[in-house]
Amino acid sequence: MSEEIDESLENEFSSDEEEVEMTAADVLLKLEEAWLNEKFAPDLLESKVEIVECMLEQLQQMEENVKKCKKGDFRIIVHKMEIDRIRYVLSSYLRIRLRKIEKFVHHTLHKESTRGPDEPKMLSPEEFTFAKEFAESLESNSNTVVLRHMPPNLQTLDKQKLVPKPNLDSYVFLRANERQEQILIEPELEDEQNAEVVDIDAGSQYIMRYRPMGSLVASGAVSLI
Amino acid sequence: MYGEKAIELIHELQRAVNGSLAPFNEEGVRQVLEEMKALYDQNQCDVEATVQGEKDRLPAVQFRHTCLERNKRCLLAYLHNRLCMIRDMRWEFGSVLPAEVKYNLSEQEVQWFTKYNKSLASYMRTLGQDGLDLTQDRSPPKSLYVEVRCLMDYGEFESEDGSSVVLKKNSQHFLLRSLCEPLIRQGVLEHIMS
Amino acid sequence: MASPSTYSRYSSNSDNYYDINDIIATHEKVPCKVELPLHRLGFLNPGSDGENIRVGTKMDLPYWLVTGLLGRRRRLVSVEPPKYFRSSYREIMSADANIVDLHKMGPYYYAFGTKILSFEFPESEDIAKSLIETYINRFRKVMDGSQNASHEDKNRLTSKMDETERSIYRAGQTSLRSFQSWETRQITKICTSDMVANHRKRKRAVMDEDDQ
Amino acid sequence: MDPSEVEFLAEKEEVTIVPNFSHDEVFLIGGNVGPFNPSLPMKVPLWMAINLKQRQKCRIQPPDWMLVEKLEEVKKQEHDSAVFQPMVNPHYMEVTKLLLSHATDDIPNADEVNTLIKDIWDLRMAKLRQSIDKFVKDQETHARLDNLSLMEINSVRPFLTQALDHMHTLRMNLLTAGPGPTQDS
Repeated sequence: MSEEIDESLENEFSSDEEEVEMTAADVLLKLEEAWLNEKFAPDLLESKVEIVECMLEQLQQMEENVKKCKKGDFRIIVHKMEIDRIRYVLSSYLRIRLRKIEKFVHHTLHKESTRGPDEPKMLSPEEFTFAKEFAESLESNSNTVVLRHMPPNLQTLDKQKLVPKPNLDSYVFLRANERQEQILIEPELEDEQNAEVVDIDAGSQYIMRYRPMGSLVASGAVSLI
Repeated sequence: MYGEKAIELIHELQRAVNGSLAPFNEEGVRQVLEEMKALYDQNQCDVEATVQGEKDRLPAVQFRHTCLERNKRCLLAYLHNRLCMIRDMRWEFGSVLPAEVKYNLSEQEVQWFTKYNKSLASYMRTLGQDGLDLTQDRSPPKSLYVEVRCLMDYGEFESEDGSSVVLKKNSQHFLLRSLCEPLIRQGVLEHIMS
Repeated sequence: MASPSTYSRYSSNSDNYYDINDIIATHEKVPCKVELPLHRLGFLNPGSDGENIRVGTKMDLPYWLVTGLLGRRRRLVSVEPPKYFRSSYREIMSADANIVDLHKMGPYYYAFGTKILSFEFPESEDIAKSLIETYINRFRKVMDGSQNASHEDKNRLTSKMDETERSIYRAGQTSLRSFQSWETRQITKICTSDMVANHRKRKRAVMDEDDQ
Repeated sequence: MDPSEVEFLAEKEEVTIVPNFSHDEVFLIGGNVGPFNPSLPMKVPLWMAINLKQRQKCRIQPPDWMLVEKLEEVKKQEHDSAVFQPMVNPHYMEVTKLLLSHATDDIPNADEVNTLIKDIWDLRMAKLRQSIDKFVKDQETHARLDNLSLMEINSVRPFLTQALDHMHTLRMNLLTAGPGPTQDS
C-alpha cells in the first residue's frame, strides 16, 4: 500500500456554543441524536446547520481518502460502508426537516420571522430560501386557479388562522439524559387534581405528550426515541 | 343544495388511493366558482334592498355567506391536497413524471411541479461541495454490493471505479448498492436476494 | 404535505382548513328548529310550500351550514343533538359499546361528536363523557384486531369501526406487516417504488383492454 | 420508524470478532477500530462484523447472553413476573436476527436460541398489549417504560401514539365541552 491515509480523523472541531473540542465521533453522535429527535418531534426543531456542514465535510474528506486507496485495499469497503451509513442519517434527517417545512410552511415562516436576534434559528439559510419559494408557489397556485375568480371579499387567505400547525399534544416516547424534577404533565388542565407533577430519573423511558417536554428536547435534557 | 358540487370535489380526492391522481376536474372547479358568483350577486342585491329599508333579507344574506365560505374551503382544499400528492410524486417518480401521470395534471399543476423541482434541486445543491441528492438513500444501507438483474435494455452504466457496464435485458451484475438504487426504484433493475 | 388518507400530526384535524376528513365530517347533518322566519329560503326545506320557512319548522342541515346560521349576531336556528348522540343511544353505548356499528352511525362518530359539542347543548357534558367511554370500551377490540396477523376476513373486523378507529387499526396493521417483513428478511430487498409499480400495473391493465 | 431503521441503530452495538488477517488501526469517522491481529479477539461495531464475516475475514463470538441456559432463565423470569424484566441487551431482537442470519455457524444451538428469543419477545408483546389496554382504561396521561427495548416500543408506536392522541382530543372535550367554532364560520 504505497500511500498511507496519513492524517488521522481526530481532527479538532470546535463549535462556537461550547469551547470544548469535539471529535468527529462526537459530532456524529450529535447528528444521530438530532436525527431521532427530528424524526419523532411533531414540530420543526432548531437547525443544526454546523453539525450538518461538519459531517458533509467529513464525508467529502473520507471519500477523497478512499479514492487515494489502491484497488482491493481492505479499508475501501469499510470506509464506504461507514460513508453510506452517515450519508443515510444525514439525508434522512434533512428529508424529515424538509417534509415538516413543507407541511407547516406558513406557520414555520411566521415563527421564524418572530424570533429574536439572539434566539437560535429554526431554519438554515438554505432551508429558509426553500421555504419561501415553496410558500410562494402554493399561494400563486391558489391565486391563479381559484382565488382571483372568487368574489372580491373572498380573494384573500387569512394565513395565520387557517394554516396547518404541528400537533404539540402528540404523544412521544422519550428517554431522560439527566434527572428532571417537577415536570408538569397536564399544564392546561385548570382543575388542579389532574395537573400531575413528575420527577424523571436519568436513563428512564416514558411515553407522554410532547408539549411539556418540548423545551427539554431542545436543551438536550431528554431525547426522543 | 348549495355546496354539493364542492363536496363532490373532496370525495373525488378521498377516492384517490396511494397517490393515483385523477384528472384535474376543470369543469367541477368552474361550476363551484360559478355558484359562488351567483351567491355573491344575490347577496349584493339583498344588501342593497336592506339598505333601501327591506327588512326580511338578512337571513338569506347570512345563509349565502356561509355557503360562499364553504365553497371557498372546498376549492382551496381540493387544490392543496392535489399539490400534496404531486409533491409526493416528485419523491417517488423523480424529476420527470411519466406521460400518463402528467396527463392528469392541470397546466398550473405542471408549472407548480417544475417550480418545486427547481427549488428542491437548488436546495440540494447547497449541501456540501457537490450537493446531496436527498431523493436517494431512502432506506438504511445494507451490504455494500448487491446482485441485480436487468429488466430491460438500459445500455452503458458507469460503476463506482469508473469502468462501465453494459446493462442488457436479463443480464445479471454485482454492483455498488448506492449507485444502482435509483435504477431499482425506477424499475430498470431488480434486486436479487443473495 | 400529508397525502389525504394518512393520519397526520396536524394540530387536531378540526383546526386544519385543508383536512379532507374534517371537511367531510362537517358535511354530516344536524337536526335544527327554525327560530326566526327564514325569508326567501323556502328551497331549504322540501316540505315547505312558500318562499319562507316558518318559525318552529324542524329540518336536518349540514353542520357547516348550521354553524353559519348560528352566527354571532342573530341565531336563526336552534340545534338539537343528532340522533346517535341522544340519551337513548348513549345508554346502548354504555351497555355494550363493542356490539355497536359506529360506521353506520356516520363514519366520523368521534370527530363529529366532538364537533357538535360546540353547540353547547345542555347535555354536552354527558355526550363528551359518552364519547370517551365508548372509545375506551372499544379500544381493546381495535388493538387486538390490528395486531392479528391472520388473513381471515379483515373487513368483518373493521366494518363496525368508525373512521378514527379504522385509522388506528391501519396504523397497527402497517407496523405489524413491516415488523413481519423485517423478521422474514424482506428488508434488504430494494423494491420499485409503490407508485411506479402501481402505475406500471395500471398501464398493463390499459394495454390489456386495448388488445381485446 | 421502520424496523430496518431500528436494526440500523442496533448495528452500532459492539460485538467481539476473531479476525483471520492482520491490519493496522483503521481511522473511521465514528472512531478508530483495530489493529487487527489473526485469532486475537477484538471489538468492532456489528455492521462491520457482519461485513467482515460475509467476506470470510473473521469469526463472530456470540454475546455472553446468547446462550440457551441464560435465555431459558430470562424467559422464566419474564413469564413469572407481571412487570417487564430488564432485557439482556437493548437490541436483543435485532442482534439475534443479524447474527443468526449472517453467522449461524458461529452461534451454538442457533435454532434453540432463535426460538427462545421469539418466545421472550411474544411474552413481552402480550404483556405490552395488556399494559396498553390498562393504560387507556385508567385514562393515564403518561407511563414509565424503562425496560422496554426500542424494537418493542417501535412495534406499537404508530398505533399507540395515534390512539392516545385521539384520546387526548376526547379528554379535552370533557373540559371545554366542545372546541370553538371551526373554520367554516
